[in-house]
Amino acid sequence: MGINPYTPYPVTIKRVVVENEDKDIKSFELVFTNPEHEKAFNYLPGQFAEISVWGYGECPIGMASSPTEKGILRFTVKKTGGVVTTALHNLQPGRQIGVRGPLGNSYPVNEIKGKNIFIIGGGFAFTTLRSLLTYLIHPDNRNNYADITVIYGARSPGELIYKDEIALWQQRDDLNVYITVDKADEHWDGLEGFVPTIAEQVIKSWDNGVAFVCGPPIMIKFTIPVLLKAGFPPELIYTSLEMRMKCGIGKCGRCNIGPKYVCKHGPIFTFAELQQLPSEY
Amino acid sequence: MKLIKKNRLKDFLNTLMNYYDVFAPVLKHKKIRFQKISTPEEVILEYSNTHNKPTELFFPQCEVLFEVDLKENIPEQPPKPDKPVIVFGIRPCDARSLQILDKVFHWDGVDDPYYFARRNNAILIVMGCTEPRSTCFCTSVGSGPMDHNGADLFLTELPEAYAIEPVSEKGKAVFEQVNDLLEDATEGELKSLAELTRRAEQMIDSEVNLNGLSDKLRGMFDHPVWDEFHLSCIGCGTCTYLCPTCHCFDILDEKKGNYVRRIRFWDCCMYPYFTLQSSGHNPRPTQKQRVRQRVMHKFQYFVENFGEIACVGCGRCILNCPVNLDIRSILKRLMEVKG
Amino acid sequence: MSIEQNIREISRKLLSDGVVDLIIGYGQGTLPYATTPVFIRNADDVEQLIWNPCCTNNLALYVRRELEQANKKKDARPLKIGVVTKKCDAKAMVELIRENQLKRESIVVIAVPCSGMLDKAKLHKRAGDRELLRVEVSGSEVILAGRGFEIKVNRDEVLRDNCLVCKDPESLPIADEIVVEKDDYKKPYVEDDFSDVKEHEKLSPQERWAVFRAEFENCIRCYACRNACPMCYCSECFAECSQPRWLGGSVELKDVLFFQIVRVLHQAGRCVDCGACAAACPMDLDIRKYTRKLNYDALNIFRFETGVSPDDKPLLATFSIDDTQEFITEPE
Amino acid sequence: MKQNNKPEKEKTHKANPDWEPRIVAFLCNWCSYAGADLAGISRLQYPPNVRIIRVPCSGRINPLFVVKALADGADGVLVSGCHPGDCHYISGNYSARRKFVFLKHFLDYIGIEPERTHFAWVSASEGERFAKLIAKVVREVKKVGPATHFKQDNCDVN
Repeated sequence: MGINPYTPYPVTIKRVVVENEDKDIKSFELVFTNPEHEKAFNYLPGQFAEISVWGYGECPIGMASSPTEKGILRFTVKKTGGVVTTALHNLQPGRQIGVRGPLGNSYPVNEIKGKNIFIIGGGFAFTTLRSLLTYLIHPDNRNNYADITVIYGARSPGELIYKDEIALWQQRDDLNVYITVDKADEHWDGLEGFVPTIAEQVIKSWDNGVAFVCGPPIMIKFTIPVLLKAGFPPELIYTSLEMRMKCGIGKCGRCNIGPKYVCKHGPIFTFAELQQLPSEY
Repeated sequence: MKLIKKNRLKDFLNTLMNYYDVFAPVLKHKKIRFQKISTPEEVILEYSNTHNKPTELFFPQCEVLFEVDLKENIPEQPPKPDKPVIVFGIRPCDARSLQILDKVFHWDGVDDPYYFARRNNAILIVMGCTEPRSTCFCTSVGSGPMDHNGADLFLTELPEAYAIEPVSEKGKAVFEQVNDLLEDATEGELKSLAELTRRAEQMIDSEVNLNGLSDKLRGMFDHPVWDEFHLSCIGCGTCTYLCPTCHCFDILDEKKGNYVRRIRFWDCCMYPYFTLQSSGHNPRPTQKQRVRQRVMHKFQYFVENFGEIACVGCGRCILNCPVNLDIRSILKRLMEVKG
Repeated sequence: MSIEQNIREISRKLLSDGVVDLIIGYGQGTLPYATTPVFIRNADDVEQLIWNPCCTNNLALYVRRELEQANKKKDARPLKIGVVTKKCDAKAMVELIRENQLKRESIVVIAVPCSGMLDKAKLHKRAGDRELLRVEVSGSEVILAGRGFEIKVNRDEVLRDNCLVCKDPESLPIADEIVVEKDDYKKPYVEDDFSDVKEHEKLSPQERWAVFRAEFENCIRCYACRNACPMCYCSECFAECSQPRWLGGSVELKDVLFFQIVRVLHQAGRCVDCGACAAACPMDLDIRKYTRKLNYDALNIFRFETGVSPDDKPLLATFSIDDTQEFITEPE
Repeated sequence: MKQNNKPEKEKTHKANPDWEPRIVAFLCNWCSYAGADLAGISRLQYPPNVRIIRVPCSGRINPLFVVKALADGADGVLVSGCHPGDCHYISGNYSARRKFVFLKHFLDYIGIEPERTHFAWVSASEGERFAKLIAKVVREVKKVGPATHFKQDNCDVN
């Protein structure tokens, strides 16, 4: 981070990809205007940054790219109806915006070496999991981890994001990839069923695994019991929380859950940590 | 310790104004608040405490974080203050609140540049409280009317003079600058100083026992007692906007032509919009949750993160709450109930 | 029996007979010139209810809020609320009924003969801005006491301005239970000729703006005026609307004045002049000076007064084809 | 603050007879906007000081719009709708009329000169009336000069 933690780095939008059928999820690929800034922007999967659209403000978005992807920063943003995401969705490649970060903690990519990895995602929340997966399967890193299983689902085939990459992942023989949709259409030949159901079929035992669960609250709510039943200790189930954030550095005071600030102590929490916190999120 | 005679106080302030921008309590539109003075005559000396919090000098209600010229696209910070500042007449409770804010704005070594640009540039001349108000409860939160903590220089009003004590290195430097105006204290004056200090502490009669409160609160998030307090709360921001330790803020862009400025301004946990997410989800949709957040933040969460209560007992929220929802009553009730 | 005992007796009966689920009234405050709203659900707790000349808060806003929250719950029995009501609370409830925010049958109005409420700012001023430790009212006298002083002031002189112009505070536009006990003090009544408004209008526009600006540039945007106002019930206030964002976040002149102008304007034909906004303001801003202009116009142009009858439509929800045209610009 | 530096033109307006006011006009879609259109088609001359905002009905005008225009730097505001009795939505302009009388008087009361706020009725066939109206509004606003009410000379923000 720069000297002033409130000042974003100027970046340029290089590419915009519409990710879903509803066209309300877009990926933005950004390049730094100043190469010095890129060097300073050291991040790990799971961290987030504040994206600035000048004149509209900032919003916190998890990084979808992996630090192993040099030269590019990718954010996948859903148009929620908020001021900034709406403005961002109207921007074309070439436009200059700002990025402030990296902020928050990250997935424990070093602590989980040697373990079996379970990545479980639902809908649009797959973004930082994509970062994690891309990091793990990078040739420099892949050997540090044992089996990697990906379970990813969306409401319908059109709502799955990163479709091109999913196809590549499915071709790899060092990944177990399960892609599911809540409701199939006539062209869909993959799995059909909710993520927790698929997880229950796939994950039979803990087996020195660590799980990363991101998705809509209802999906998380039903997936965690599946993992606990399979024998996962709560300390090895990770999830990423969302809160309204402004400063991103633990000062503006709105993203706390009990004494924990999501922007600072999070956004990644283990299920064990969440059990200690009031249910106010 | 030395003395400055009351009739020389004007010279004292004039001397300071040669070297510093001096901020002192003045009367502005019916209320006493800190402002930069241009003559010593503006200074109000007969005050129990200022209406507005003096922390607004360091963390103003609204400030510009940076500006962007859209043609250049490079954020530019506003200039930093150059002349050192003296805050004259700040009360011990408020000086203490600055130490609390220091912790927030320096959390984990991430310094807030705007706050510290002002903070490091300022010298606090603290005025001991010889006439505390009935709503003051500083002694309950680990301070007192003559608390020297956080002061650079400490002043106590005696019948005919002010006792003046340098506390910090910065304070000593100022002490030297005004040395010509100072006199040694007589035995009698020293005695009356000790007497005044004792008397001031005795005068604080609204003691709230907070022993063990933060530990107790840790298990009380879901306690039914929280159903009581919020009923009369109208959800305005008076308590937080006047509280010297409240520091929540919001950030917003304002655009004018080709310029965008990003400002930050006080926000308030009593407002429903404070935590509203753009998806429409609000983790604290009810006033009950918001009142609980305010109390828990000050008396439990803050203690957990910084080892200290985020309340200095200045009583501003008590004096100004439109519905007389008294924080002391809430605390007493929390101490009473079974955890 | 005192008014206070009378209120308790009525409340106890309403609760124990199951007529109401909740009584909203005034309870003992912690400052000598303040009371605090209390919410009583149990007949045994009615002793908490008090009555004195410091019952300044307008309770209508709580009534509206409680009913709204209760109605959100599915399958719940409709809530019925007993309200300790003085004239300005009753007027506010009348307006809320007119605006479909309250149902008349959801409330039981405990009508209290009010003899005017004390003005906090006036008390402080009379005490020379020294701290007040005791405020005692007996008949037409108010004793103000603090460290090393005790002064007696005439009660007439420390009443709120809006109480002075309140006509017949004992006759309420809506009432169910009547508190028959009376105060031995009769508050003076000054006929409201809006002379203050007319006087202000004599100033030049520049002078008027200077007065307005000097007052409201001190606003800290805490929204106490809005939140204390029984008529400010919008679920999304223009001040917090983000799309579009009508006003910035600063306390610069443009933002605070814009907020105040629009908030006051929203009271056109609605303000019941209960003084809650001014009493709540921590900066003691004279908000009434401006809401009174709206009331003056409502009376002057439309012969309209708020809080009279719950059956009429709100002033601005209706029109007449003969409404005034005098302000319309005609091209020459 | 850069954007707080007043443009030269405003600083010197008193001495500058060339000052032209900026006026925001809210025109109802069915009458006044069509009237403005007609004025244009008929090549009637009227001062170019107005920025027109088309609204469905004068009843759509929230007084907040008018205050916002003034706060954001308009020197004058005009709201124009159908003549009473001619509203496309039957009674929108009658409701508007009640709001506007409060608005106009209130703005006057706080010191925003009545010359700055105008409410008028112009029908679709009254191109000439529209041109005359604009001329009058511009004349009136010129009488009172640039609006400085919401300008912060001594910006508190540091």
